[in-house]
Amino acid sequence: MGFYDRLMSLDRRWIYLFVAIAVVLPILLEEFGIPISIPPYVTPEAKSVYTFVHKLQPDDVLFLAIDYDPMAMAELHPVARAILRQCFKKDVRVIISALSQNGPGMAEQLISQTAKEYNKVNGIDYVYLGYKPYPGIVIMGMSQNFKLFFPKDYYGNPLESLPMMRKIRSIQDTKGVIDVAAGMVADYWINDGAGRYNYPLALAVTGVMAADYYPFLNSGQIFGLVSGMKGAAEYEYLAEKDGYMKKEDFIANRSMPIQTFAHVVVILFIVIGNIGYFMSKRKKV
Amino acid sequence: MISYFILNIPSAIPWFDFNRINVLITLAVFFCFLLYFIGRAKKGKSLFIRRIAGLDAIEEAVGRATEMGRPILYIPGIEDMDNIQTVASMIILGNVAKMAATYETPLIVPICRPFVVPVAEESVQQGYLAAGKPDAYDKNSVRYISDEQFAYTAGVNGIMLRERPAANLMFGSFFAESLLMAETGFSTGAIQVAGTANIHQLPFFVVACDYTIIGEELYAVSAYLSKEPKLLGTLKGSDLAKLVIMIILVLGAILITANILWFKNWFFVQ
Amino acid sequence: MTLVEMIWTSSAALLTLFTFSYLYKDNPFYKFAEHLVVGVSAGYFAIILYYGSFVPKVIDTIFKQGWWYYSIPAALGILMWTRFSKKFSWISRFSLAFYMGIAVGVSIPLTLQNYVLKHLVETTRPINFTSLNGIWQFLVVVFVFSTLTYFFFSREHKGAFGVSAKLGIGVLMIAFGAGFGLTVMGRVSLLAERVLFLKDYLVELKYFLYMLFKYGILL
Amino acid sequence: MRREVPLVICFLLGALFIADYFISNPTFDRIAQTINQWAIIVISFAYVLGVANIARINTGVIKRREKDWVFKLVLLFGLLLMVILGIGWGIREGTVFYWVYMNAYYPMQATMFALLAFFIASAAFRAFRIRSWEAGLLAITAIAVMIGRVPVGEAVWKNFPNFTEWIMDAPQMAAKRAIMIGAALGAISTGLKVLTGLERTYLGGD
Repeated sequence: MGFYDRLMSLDRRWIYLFVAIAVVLPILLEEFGIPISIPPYVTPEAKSVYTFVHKLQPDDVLFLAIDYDPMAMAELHPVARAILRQCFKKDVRVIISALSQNGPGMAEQLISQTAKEYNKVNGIDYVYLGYKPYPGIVIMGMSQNFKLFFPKDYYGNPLESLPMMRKIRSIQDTKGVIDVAAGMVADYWINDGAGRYNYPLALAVTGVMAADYYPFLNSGQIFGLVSGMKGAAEYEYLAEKDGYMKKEDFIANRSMPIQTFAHVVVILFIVIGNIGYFMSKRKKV
Repeated sequence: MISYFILNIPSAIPWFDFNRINVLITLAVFFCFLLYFIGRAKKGKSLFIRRIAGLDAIEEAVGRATEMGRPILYIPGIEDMDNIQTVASMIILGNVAKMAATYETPLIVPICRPFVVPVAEESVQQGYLAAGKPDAYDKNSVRYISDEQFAYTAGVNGIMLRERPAANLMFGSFFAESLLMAETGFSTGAIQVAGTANIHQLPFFVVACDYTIIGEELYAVSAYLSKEPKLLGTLKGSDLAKLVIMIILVLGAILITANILWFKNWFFVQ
Repeated sequence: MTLVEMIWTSSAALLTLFTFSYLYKDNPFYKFAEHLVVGVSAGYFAIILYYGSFVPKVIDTIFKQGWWYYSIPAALGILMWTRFSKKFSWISRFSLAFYMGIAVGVSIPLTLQNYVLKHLVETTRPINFTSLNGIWQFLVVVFVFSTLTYFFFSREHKGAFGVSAKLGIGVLMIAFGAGFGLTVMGRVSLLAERVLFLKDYLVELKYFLYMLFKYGILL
Repeated sequence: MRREVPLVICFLLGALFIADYFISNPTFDRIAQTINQWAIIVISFAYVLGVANIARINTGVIKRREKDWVFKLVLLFGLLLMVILGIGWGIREGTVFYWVYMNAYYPMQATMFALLAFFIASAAFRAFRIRSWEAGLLAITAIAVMIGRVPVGEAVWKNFPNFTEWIMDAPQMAAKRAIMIGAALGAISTGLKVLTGLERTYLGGD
């Protein structure tokens, strides 16, 4: 077997090794005080989500759906955190649900942590509803009346006892919904939520899902889209420029070097594979 | 209690939601297309349907497994019966079971949702019955693994690594586990055929499997495999609907360029 | 960090390593982790469902709120258990049919509205060759059209029809390539999260052992 | 009775929910919503079937001392552990149930997911060979989008992000629309077949 044939049928464990190095190396560099940072290119679809929140007035109500579980935390926590920070800083009130099975505990941590930073109180500045199974049905329910599925909030307080919920009956009374989602909950929001009841909806989804939601963006079913870690980096970048957050709080932007390294490795392997393929073919001819 | 359902309804609210009349008409027209072609098929008129390449791939995979004397692994996706892809997958499963029974090749069906378990059992049993070998049906071929996506994936990968199926058939609604399964399947040397309408996972199946059935083909395969002429009629009906959609697409673009808006607006749903 | 916490975190770190070991090849450590997670997750879901759905929706509504008609679905659910008997297993079909009817009925009009009509309306845009945007818009119509021809089953892909279907395949391939390329990022962030977790664990472990050996104390 | 009654149930409920979509009467809506909730209840009973299936298959392996039977013990142990912990001490944060979830279940789950970073690389290496024009398009678009996703793209060519954006907006979106429309028609026709009883594989034999 010639060199090129061997190159083509390279044991996949070598590839695994190089991917591992690409991820570990930037982390080590940062550890030794050599951080690498590059400003992101801001896409219009991410910017429109940002601007939507940016234009909300104090006391407006935003519905934030945290529909992912700890699995997607790495990718989606940065943007969820940035949106919450932006709202709390502006005194925009937020209603939050968590319709992913393993998500409610994680969402609670995020919310209470961020709320503490800004001295916000559940029931007055924000309301955390928690989890109920079967998102499609729950979303339809919340669009009619929160009490259908959430007679009490996550902490067990009856909704009518919460000052913030006095004037708000359903999602239709809010300014709109931003759904941070991994998995098909986003489809339920499009179909059963915004599709049926006509309120503005934007999505922040994992990179893999993003491609699927461009058609909805184009058809106006959603007004904005933050896609994966890169979208989060864009969002953080915008939020930092307007003073909603500090550079030290960046999460997504810090992981971009890892991404760059890993992408380069994958591309290099594709190129190597093709070199092997063409060279071994030429020899045979 | 009953009062929960009886509401004071202002008489101004009509019973019928007139905003959605276009959906109703479209649905009715589509249904008529289907009925028309089913009727024609019933009368015995022959309907031409081109051979779908994915079908050959399934048969080839089953044949390979038989030759090698190793089992067939059938993975029906990770969603419940409320996803129609799972329904289509169950139909295909019934036919794969029939092939497996004919060749007496063992079949393994790992399941992610408990509610799918009885349906899969019925489909497999039905397949064995149709092949005339109801006694060859193994009660342990349908296995519930776990509801959790990655636990399910771990379980399925375990089956691939240790029971060494020679054919992996993946039809249904898949998410991130698609590539985890397909790469593991590749490393065990199995011939792999996959099909899903989940657009986000199609790239991974295309890259890692020997043959991929794309989107609507999944439903077409399920109709084709059942070999009942009247079910093939629905394929014709759905083709006609596609033709109409393509005409509307072109006509709509022309009309709207000529500033005639009512045509496009008619299809608009609030 | 207390000893108990250290043990918990260590088990998490070990299981992470066990799972990664599978990249090299199947081994007993991976087998252990795999079987453990399958068992634990099945138990986890059964319990979550018990508290999240069974208690509030069945027990509470029927017995606390006294809404007796909720015993109808409960009865249908119990009928599912007839599958344990060979003789009566056909009764479970009532429950299957009940659920299927609802699921299919809900999805049909919504699918038509959201996946057919909405996209049809949005694809029909004015054709305008004077701007770049207009040309792209025209191309989108052409691409959708040709990809739809690929999904035609009534005709062989030959002649002009075949050319259109071939273009459709090309469009599909571009879309799949784009979907693939877009995903790499998300997967890498997941890996990075795991690596960071292991790094943090090592730092904690070092500190813990240092305190333990130097001062003989458990914090 | 065995066939017809289920088919009638399926048809009636399907018709009810299709009608619900078009009917704007609130009382009707509420009835439909309630029945929709019932579906969740029915499914929750199926978990007993799932757990019974796990128990049957794994105890079988253990009894026959088949290969890897020790690991099946681990599996059953994990299952029992969670059920006992959950019923006995609850599932709130701070309970042992929660800790097992966070430290045994979650890291495994997250690591399985993270394996994809490796697999995506090996799959790309193997499959993105320019063997035919289709494979070429697939590989080249994938590389272009990958470059566009990281800041390297801008460094190479100022308009690179715009170019990848165009790929997402035009061909990518067109393909997805076509797949979506086609698959939706397939799903609707399969759905109608199920409702009208033309397709009844899921109900099994007589």
